[in-house]
Amino acid sequence: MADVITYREAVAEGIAREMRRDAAVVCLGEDIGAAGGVFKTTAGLIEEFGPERVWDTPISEQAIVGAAMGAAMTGMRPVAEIMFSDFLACCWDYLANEIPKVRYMTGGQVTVPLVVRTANGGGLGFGAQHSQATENWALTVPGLKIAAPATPADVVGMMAAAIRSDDPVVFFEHKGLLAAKGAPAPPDHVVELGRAAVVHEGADVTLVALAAMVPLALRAAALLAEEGVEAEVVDLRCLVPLDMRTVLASLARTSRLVTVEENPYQGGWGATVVSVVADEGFGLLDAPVRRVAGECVPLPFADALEERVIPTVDKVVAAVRDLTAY
Amino acid sequence: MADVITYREAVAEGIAREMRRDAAVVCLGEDIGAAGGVFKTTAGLIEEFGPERVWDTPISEQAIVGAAMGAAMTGMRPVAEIMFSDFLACCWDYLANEIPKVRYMTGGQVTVPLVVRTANGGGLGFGAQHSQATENWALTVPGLKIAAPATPADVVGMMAAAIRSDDPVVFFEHKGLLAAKGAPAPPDHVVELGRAAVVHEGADVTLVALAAMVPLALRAAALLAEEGVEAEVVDLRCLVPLDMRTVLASLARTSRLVTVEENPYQGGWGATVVSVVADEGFGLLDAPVRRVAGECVPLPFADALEERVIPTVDKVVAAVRDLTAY
Amino acid sequence: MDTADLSTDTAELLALYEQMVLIRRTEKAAHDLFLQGLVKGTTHLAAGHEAIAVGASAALRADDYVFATYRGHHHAMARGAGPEECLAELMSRATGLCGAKGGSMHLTKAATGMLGSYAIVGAHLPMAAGAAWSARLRGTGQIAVAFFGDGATNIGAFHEALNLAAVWKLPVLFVCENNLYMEYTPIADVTAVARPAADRASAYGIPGESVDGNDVVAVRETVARLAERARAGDGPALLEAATYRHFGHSRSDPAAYRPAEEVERWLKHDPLDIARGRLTERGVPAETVTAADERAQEAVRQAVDAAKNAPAPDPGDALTDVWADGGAAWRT
Amino acid sequence: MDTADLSTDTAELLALYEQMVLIRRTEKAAHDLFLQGLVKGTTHLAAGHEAIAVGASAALRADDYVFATYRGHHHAMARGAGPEECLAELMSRATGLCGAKGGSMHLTKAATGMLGSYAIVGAHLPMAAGAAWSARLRGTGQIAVAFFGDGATNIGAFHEALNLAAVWKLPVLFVCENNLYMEYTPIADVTAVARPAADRASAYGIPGESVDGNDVVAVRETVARLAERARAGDGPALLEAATYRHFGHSRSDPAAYRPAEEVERWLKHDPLDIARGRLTERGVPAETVTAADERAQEAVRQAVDAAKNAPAPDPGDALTDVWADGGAAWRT
Ligand SMILES: Cc1ncc(C[n+]2csc(CCOP(=O)(O)OP(=O)(O)O)c2C)c(N)n1
Ligand SMILES: Cc1ncc(C[n+]2csc(CCOP(=O)(O)OP(=O)(O)O)c2C)c(N)n1
Ligand SMILES: [Mg+2]
Ligand SMILES: [Mg+2]
Repeated sequence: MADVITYREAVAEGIAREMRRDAAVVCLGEDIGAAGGVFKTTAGLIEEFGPERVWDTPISEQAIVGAAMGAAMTGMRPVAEIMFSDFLACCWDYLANEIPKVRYMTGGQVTVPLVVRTANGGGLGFGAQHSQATENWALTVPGLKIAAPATPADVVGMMAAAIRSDDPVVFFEHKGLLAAKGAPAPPDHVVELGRAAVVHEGADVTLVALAAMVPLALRAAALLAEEGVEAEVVDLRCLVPLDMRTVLASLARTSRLVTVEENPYQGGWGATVVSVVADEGFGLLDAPVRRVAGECVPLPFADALEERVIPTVDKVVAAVRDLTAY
Repeated sequence: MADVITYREAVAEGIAREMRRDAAVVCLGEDIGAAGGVFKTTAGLIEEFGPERVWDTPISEQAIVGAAMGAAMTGMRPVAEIMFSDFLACCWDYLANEIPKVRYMTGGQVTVPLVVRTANGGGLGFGAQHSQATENWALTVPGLKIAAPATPADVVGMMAAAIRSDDPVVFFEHKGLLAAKGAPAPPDHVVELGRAAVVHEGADVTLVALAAMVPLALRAAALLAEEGVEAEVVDLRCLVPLDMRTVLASLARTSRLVTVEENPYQGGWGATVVSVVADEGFGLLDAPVRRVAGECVPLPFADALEERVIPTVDKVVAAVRDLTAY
Repeated sequence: MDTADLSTDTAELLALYEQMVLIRRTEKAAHDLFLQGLVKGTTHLAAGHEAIAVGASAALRADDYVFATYRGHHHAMARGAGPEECLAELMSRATGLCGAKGGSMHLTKAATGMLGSYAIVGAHLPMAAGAAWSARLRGTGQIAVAFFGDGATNIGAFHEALNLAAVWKLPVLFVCENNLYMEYTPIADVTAVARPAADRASAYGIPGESVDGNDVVAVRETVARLAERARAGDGPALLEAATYRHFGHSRSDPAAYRPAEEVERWLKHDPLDIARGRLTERGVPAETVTAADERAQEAVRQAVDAAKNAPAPDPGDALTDVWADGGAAWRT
Repeated sequence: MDTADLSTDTAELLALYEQMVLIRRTEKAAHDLFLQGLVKGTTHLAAGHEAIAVGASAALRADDYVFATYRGHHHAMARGAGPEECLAELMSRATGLCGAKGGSMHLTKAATGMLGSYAIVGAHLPMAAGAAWSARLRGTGQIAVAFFGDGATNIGAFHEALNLAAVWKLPVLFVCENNLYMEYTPIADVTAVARPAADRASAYGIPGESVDGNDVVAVRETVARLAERARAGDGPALLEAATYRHFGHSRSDPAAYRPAEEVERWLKHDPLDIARGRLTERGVPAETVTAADERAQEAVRQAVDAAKNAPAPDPGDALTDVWADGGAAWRT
């Protein structure tokens, strides 16, 4: 086993492990076969599993996700790729109205064990239509599980849990992390969906982050430590199930909360976290809650502009400084 | 002028006033012509303005909203109808990726003055795919204005503002209010977007509501008054621009906040309101913040089930009682 | 004459006829119950469309998959749902097909391969392609059939599903129930070709056929032929079945937008009449047909009573069945 | 020979040639700048597709509308954008066409009717229909043209736009640049018909034509004819222009998935060569052509320099231009 693997390799590895384990797992998406995916996150799959398990599709997001749904109802465990998470909008009916509702509206008759994987997030200068962090879109719809790993090992472990889940899972792979390296996942690694992780301990403030915001929060924590501020960093890992228990437990230690979100402030997931805290954790709070989130604008192309509108280490540090001064 | 008009009539009236004023205003949508719309919210338009200004479309939500966008870029002020707000998912790419972004990503070269009108909300036993309150979907996307009137006069006044706006507006007409009656709008009535209204004054708690939740909050306020609890009811009217100034001002008087939202708790708009309050209004709060929102499930068909999952007067009263006991 | 004396073919036709009458009676009951306020929300009745559901179902294997629309009562029943569980669903009873969570627009009987009724136009077409893909992957020889309206042919999902099904040579049939109208707008006003479904088949390089959708025998034969082709691995087909709805689009719509002459002409071309004519041609006595009518009528009468007497769902059920574990928890 | 001595036709052809060379040189510069790290994000170069943009533009009125894709540099330039403002946009300069907010995928020059480059496949097709609808409503005689790839023919928006345009008889042309591949997958592997665009025209009852997309004269003539038809009120048309991209799909993709023989064949069928051939046929001396080449080369050299020297955008600009009032405020 390699010493480290990339997040990108972990995606393919995570899928491959499940395909080896379960013949019902099949993949479909644009350019995922011979091309190995435009992000190379399906590299090697067609070579190992052949074209009967790895299917190239037309540019037809509705057909991709709709077909995955039909297959999931009838005994398969499809893993559908939507190339960029922005394009979830092109098949939103399936994510919003069909997949999360069919079990409920049939009184439990139909189950859809599928995974929709997608490359999420910005910071790479891809502009307004290829850079969004859209995990908050999925959060508006009850009935979807939402996974967004931050490390290669979590990618593998959460992919296993997602594919084995009998519920539909939207799996956000962060474009900004694809080249990031980390420890490989041990054999049979499964990370249960809905378990947040305290990835850095600290007594002064809780930073709640997701995906690419986790390493960013960790860098902020390191800087803050130099100033004597001990930040605890919680990697949520999933938005649904949302592990509020871990967040509230951390808050009980720190009494201060900052969410670090890439999605825009308006309608962002941090708002839901904060609203639970403002209700159930009100008595724990010693200071206002702050959200470091994307600005409420489309994402601009130029680095200098993009940097201005997405969270940065500096913005997180500044928000924490502000709060600890409260 | 009639003594009272229905919310339904107000929609057609609001559109007609603008069509009379401005030849650039044209309507398109499914069954909006001779049929007058499935909710009769475009009744009379084709008779008054003819088929060159009121266009029946195929069942092609992408074409409807996409064509509206193209027309808006080129000198028209289209008013597109998406029959049920659930179907926004069928043209979500336009609402999420195209319309709200094109001005920004072209550096301000292109402007899209259009309105997408849609029937929103539940309580009528239409089941999982025809009952959702989807205003929170729109809130996840910067670049859309979001209007959701609660009274006939506001329908007319906000429709005028929406159609005259040079920005794209998603206009949510609540199905549960269509038959509701109210004072007609005076001539030339315009309600500026982004101005919340305090529709009932009270010193003990602020209820922030939208659309059909406004009369519900008012009924709750009436019941609470009998118990000696004075609830202030804020009708947000718009989610974007979001009138936090009015909310915070009310909170300064009451020190307690309950949001009343029809959309699901997870990812609901109340979370954004609460997160602003938990930051900027933290010092004003004397008690936890509570959100009365839809349960995080698809909407069930049967009345007895639907009642269980959407906000009711009883749930609002219970939430307020709880808080005032804090 | 006892039905045992009929030739197999004729006995089968009589059975199909009786099934159609059962559906018609159930639809009529649904309409009456709606007007009485016992059915909430909405209904989209398929009275007039019975031959398509019954004829197609007769041509399918028991394990084939069917996907229908909000106008789907006939498909649920043709795939084995009884009038009681259907009406109970419409009447918000716990004994309804979907436990009263679905309602009229979402009748589903997964146990018999009727995988749902979908209320967003066209959304189920890719799903049917996916079920066919699954059958192909599992090598079961099953096929999938998606029924949809003429109006659905103009939505994007139609195009994507057809192309995918053709490229992947999936065993799926797309059956359009062309009743000439979307809700209130004539389909011809909003569609670029005369036959909204069949005239699009060439864009996917697949067969596009038309059939009299009110003739249960013609439907059965055509679907059987296309199903065999699909099962043999020759790929999907598009079938356009001409029909007409007897009621309005939904609820109590009087369908005043339809010319009287057109309505009259179509009511004369009724699927039950056509089947009855065929039975008569084959020498089935009038009493035998009437007996079938009466059995259906009685079955529906009993179903209405039973549904009326069935219990309402427990409000607590509103919080079950989101997840496969039966629950609805979205957070810890 | 001075260009003033050429016949009008030949002078125009020479001008089109020079425009194509200018685009080719700009694309080459963009590629080099990307490899040097001076262009961030991504590029989708249209080298090889020049004749479609230049030929079509030459057939349009100055006030017609054009909608393009992320592979849209050639369309922006054919509609009058200069190499400097294009390259400045790619290089994140304040002087870029979109103030560096758009980037390579979103070149737009609204002032000359080039209403944008859209990076979600197929999304702009309904917009073009809408612009044509607007022209019809305003009675201006304008038309709209949407350019898109072969891969876009399989997405739902394509179907919806084409049907709407046909039903409403809109003055819009849909021009497919069929370069045989979506990103890395051959279009034939995922499309049910041989000609992904032209073979779909019959599903909308509109003309579907093919043209050699590398022959600027053929493109201009065909577009002129279809444009005239559209302007006369005879409705939309679908044109499929065969072409090939010289670079990979995007960024530094080496396009290794394309057979060498295929690449070679297409590189020999280069739009610049074809135009040069036609100029020679018409007796234009080699020096005249070379002079055009050199002018283009020099213009691009200067554009690169100017773009390199242009200022970066002010970070504060990130918070402008969301709303028509110029701002970005979403709350009070
Ligand atoms: C995507 C979408 N758009 C609009 C509707 C509203 N709607 C419901 S039924 C219907 C007409 C459908 O016509 P058709 O497909 O011909 O089926 P029919 O009702 O005639 O059986 C419409 C427009 C919908 N349910 N879904
Ligand atoms: C809806 C959508 N799906 C997928 C993509 C990713 N994507 C970008 S370009 C492309 C290939 C497009 O092929 P084609 O239409 O032939 O145009 P070409 O790039 O060859 O000019 C794909 C799949 C996208 N941008 N939008
Ligand atoms: Mg119809
Ligand atoms: Mg291509």
